[in-house]
Amino acid sequence: MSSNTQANPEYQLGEKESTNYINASKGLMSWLFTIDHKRIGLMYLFTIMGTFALGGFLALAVRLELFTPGQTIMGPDAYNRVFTLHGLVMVFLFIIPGIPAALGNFVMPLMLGAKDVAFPKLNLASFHIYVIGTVMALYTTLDGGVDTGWTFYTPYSSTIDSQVVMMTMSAFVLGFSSIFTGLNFVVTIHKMRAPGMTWDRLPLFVWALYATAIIQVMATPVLGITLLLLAMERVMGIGIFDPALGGDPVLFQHFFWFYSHPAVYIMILPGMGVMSELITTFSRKRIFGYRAIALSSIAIAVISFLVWGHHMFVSGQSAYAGMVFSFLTFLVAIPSGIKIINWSTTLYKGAISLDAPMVWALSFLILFTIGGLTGIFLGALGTDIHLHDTYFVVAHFHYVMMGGTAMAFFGGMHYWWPKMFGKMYNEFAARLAAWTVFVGFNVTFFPQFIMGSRGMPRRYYDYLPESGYQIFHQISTVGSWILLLGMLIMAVNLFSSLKNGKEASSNPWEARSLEWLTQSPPIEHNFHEIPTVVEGPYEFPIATATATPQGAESSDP
Amino acid sequence: MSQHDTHHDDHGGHHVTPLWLYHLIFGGLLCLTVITVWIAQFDFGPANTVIAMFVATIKASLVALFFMHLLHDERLNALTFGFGLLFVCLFFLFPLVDIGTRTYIDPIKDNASILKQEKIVKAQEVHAKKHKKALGNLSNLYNRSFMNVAEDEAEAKPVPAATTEPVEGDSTAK
Amino acid sequence: MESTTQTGSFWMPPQASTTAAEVDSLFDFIMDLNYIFFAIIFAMTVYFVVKYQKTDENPIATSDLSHNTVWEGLWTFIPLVLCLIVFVWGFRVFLNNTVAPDNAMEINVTAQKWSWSFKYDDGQTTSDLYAPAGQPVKLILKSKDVLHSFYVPDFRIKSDVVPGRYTTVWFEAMKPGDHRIFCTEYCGRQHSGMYRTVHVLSAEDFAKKKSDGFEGRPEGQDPAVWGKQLYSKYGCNACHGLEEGEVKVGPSFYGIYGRKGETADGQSYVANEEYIRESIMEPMAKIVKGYAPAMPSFKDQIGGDQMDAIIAFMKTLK
Amino acid sequence: MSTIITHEHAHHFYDNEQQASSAKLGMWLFLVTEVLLFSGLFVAYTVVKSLHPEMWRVASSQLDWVMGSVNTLVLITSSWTVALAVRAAQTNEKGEKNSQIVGLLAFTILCAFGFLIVKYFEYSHKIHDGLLWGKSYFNHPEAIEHLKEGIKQTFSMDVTALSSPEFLAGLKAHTAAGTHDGQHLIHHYASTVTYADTLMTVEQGHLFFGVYFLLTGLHGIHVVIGMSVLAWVLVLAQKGRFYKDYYTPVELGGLYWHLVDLIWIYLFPLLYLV
Repeated sequence: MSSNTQANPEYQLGEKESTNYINASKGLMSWLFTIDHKRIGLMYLFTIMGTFALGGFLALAVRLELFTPGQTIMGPDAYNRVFTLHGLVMVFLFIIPGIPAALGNFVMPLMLGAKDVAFPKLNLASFHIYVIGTVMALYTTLDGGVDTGWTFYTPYSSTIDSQVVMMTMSAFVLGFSSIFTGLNFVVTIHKMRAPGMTWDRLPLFVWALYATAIIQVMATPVLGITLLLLAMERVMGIGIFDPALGGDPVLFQHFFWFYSHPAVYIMILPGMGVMSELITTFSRKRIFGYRAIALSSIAIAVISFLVWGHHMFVSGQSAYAGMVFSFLTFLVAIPSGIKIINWSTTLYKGAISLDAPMVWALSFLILFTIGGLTGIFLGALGTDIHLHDTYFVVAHFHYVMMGGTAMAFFGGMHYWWPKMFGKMYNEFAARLAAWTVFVGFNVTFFPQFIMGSRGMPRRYYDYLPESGYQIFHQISTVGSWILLLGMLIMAVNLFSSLKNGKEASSNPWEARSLEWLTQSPPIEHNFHEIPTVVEGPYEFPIATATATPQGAESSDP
Repeated sequence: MSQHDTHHDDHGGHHVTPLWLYHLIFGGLLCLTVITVWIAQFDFGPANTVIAMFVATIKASLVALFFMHLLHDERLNALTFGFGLLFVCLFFLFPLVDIGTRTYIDPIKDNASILKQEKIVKAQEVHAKKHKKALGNLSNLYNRSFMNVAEDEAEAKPVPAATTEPVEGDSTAK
Repeated sequence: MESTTQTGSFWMPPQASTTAAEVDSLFDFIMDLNYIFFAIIFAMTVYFVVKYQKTDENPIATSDLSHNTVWEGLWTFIPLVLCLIVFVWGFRVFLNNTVAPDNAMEINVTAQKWSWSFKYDDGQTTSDLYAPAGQPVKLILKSKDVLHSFYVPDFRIKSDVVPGRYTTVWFEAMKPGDHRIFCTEYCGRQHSGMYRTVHVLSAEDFAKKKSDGFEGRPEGQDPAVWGKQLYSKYGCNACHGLEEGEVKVGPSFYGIYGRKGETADGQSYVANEEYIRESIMEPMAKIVKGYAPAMPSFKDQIGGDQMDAIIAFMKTLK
Repeated sequence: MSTIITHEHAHHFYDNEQQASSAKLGMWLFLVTEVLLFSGLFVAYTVVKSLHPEMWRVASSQLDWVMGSVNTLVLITSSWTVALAVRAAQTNEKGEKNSQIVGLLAFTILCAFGFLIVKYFEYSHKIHDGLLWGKSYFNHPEAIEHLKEGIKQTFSMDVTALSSPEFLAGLKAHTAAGTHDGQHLIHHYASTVTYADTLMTVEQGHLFFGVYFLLTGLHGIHVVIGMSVLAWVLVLAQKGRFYKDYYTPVELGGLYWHLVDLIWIYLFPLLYLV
């Protein structure tokens, strides 16, 4: 193609152009109706920060309520709505779109050496749908909210008197956003790669996004039909899930978890992708076992469809189904384990700098290891019976979701912040925030393992003073305040950097993938000429420290 | 361009299927539809569904391979579709495994059938006591097909004066 | 050993059933694996981070190591084997915990928002569970409304209670004592209040108490006082307050006896004995105007004595 | 590769080829999501059927297989014509009129319209007979009277004899059967097993019709969407947009329409015949 005939081997750093994607056009409309993937990524980023803050405050409220037995700050009805909303907001509004739609949208086309995603208008539509879904969810909350838990189990959800239909429709709409993002990414990764960008030269973040997108496309429609059936159950009284009408309530759980278990990997896989980028860049070393990490992403994506029944070990599903699901669950543990050990091994003989993104990455490594290992208890039938629906599960998935994905999200945000805005943040404050969050996280969630395995059920508004759970709840609540402190430091630091931050160079971390080839912030269409890639994304030179990312031949003039 | 895995000049929608093939496939689909309807008259027991699905799958394959060009299109598209069908199979597989094996280990037997049997046994007891004769009449109807009992018989009956018993009372109380 | 069974270990509550120890040994095995693997990864990470810090002497990596098939194969294979061991072990424990012995005593359990009721072979029902020590007990669970889950941490048993189906759990308690029952499937407003107690009695005490009636009126107690206990025992307090004009899900019991009012379909009622009895047994028959038809029936749960006591209690609320 | 490039590809693609192939892959992914969406209803179908096989047998014989067959033929024909429309676009030279494409698309849309008309008659028949979902099932005022008399005449037994608690509960819940079709159900089924089962069958028939209306309803919505898409393509075709190097919208619209046909190919035997 045209790029083949391009002869511009000289790669030059510096010489920033004054026009970039941020100041190329002005006005609110130029943002709301942009089809530039970078702008859409930023809009996602800020919306998602907002939803994360909302979900976070709900979590603080939950923790505060549990500080003492009995009523502390709210009654049971309010509590049930708050914890439900916390789950819904964090799952559907923060963590599922978090890394793919915000960071992925911004970075992925740059990493591929493409000028945009394959369907820019669809990308914008996907953002608009996300906003509509978010507004619907918030409206539902103001209109009375729902108290079903984010899982909407029937027949409770199909019989109680609350805004279930509206909330399911909100999740239904959000599902479309997720499907379109996934679809766009799959096509982009297949069709839009720069010359020379073969599958084994793809950055691992792109591999992870690819695996994620497969799940988004394959699983989300089932969530759609599940929620539709639930709504029909309420509106028309269809009865498929209602035993009083001849249906089977356990069937709803099959439907729900067919999506929602793979969705767990929609949440964690992109985080793993970010990890691979951070660990290599900050140890300045080639990743250990590139192929194993890339393929394990795909393996996780596929196996994730086979294990949903481990959410249903005590639901009354058959013992045979339990056995099969338990077995398959252990298979999915293996690829995750491979990733962890490979990241750890990548550090070996590297040149490690503990910049803020790396601190987040190391937090991920530790916390995700704990989260993953405690999953073994829940995959084994014998122990799961005892631990199911207790705080042990709550702690486990927070270690994976928050200790994993959220840490990766913040790490990635710090990593690409200079690329996004062309500004550096205060490094000390950023590290301080990361360490504070790490400490606060453990103080919050580790006690929950102990009280969980000692029998404290989840989704409880109240507990008995004599049960001995109170001290754990109190430690946990104090931990949530430390977490809040860390988050505040991070937010202040990042936002003040937009104004006062130092100018960032095009490649402040001396990383090796293509997004660092273009200037910071990038020009409007990413690259003037599509670069030609000649080597992998992690070829950190041993002899000398300078080279263009992926040996690319062309870039900004 | 060689880096783009799917760029081949002879592919990518440039394959034009000859007209006669479209007509042939259309004819085949019509025939298969007739076969499905015809074969549905016979009762093969549980195999009914299997046979119907087999014919439907042939029809669907014809549509997908020729009308939708999967046969000559980029392989990736066929792969995508096949991958989707794989997940559909999984979606069927596990709930059915669950529902089909609920009786296997659980010593209480099939939960659903317990409920059903309770109902049946109870109703049968009441029934057998009071209406032995009526039960005998049931067997007379055994071979009468659903369609045959149709309108004529039902329509012929006059609407009688309402007898007073609990059914009516309950339904109108509200 | 003795102390572990009484107060539990660091991670686990006391072991009160015959299968609890099995579950705990699997738990301990997995916990040991967790400690080992976490220690390995933590140590590796910290060691590498400290040792290979980027400094002026060490500005770039000293190795371009990209993979090592032997090592990678090894750390795929070893966890796989361990996982399979855990799987098989877990499944065996699960089977033992699921299939009740043939000689198990059967007790029917009914869950509804937000109370439990236990029905014994002689037809009497209780709101706490009474079980003999040293005898397998099989619980046959059913739900009247939504999903609940029957959980006794000390016995390590749990099963969802599904409307329209029966599920089972079984246990054999080792010695007399009291243990907590929780509901662990979210079931609405009073989910966290749906706890009851298992009273494990010695075989003789169990037989004696059973013939006396487990939850009969304690000798010499005032029926109204007992009625008040029943009021909280059956979870009436979740929906009906005792203060004047207090509105929860249903109307307050304050001054209920003799109250006159109107039902949702416009008929008038007087809250006499007959009305109260009907409201408890068939709550849908007369709905007080302005309230949702939300109350479950307590048929088969509240016996004649208890009903009298509850009415006696209501008469005192003025 | 194309020699005449007149259709301008979007800025971020190298060429038409890349753009067309991306669009098609995107479409296929979208079709996969549609298949998975429908698969949920098919799983519901299978599970409910396996829970209540007898009810299913009786209730499904209420559907009119002739109407189903007619609709199958109509959809297959439309699938054929839309395939021919795509071919017409593929073989059209630059600058030629698109009249063949327009004609074939118009015929396809006409078929879709015919499909909806047949569906309209089917639906109104079901609504008239009270063969509906959930609590709407058999919800006719004179239903109970009819039922009692029907039972008395057919089985020469007094209705009071049927006052088992289950029966009463069933009647209360669904205000069961009284129309002709309600009696059909009872007659047919009562003759095969026991009375208790008859009652359950009558009670639970709403599940079948719930699934029926969900499946055909969702499919019907897709038919309407497909019609709109094809109508849009038709308008573009009338403007002479499509020729052998640029016909992506025709092709994608065609793919969507084939999918609607594919789903019906399975729906038809599952609901009407088995």
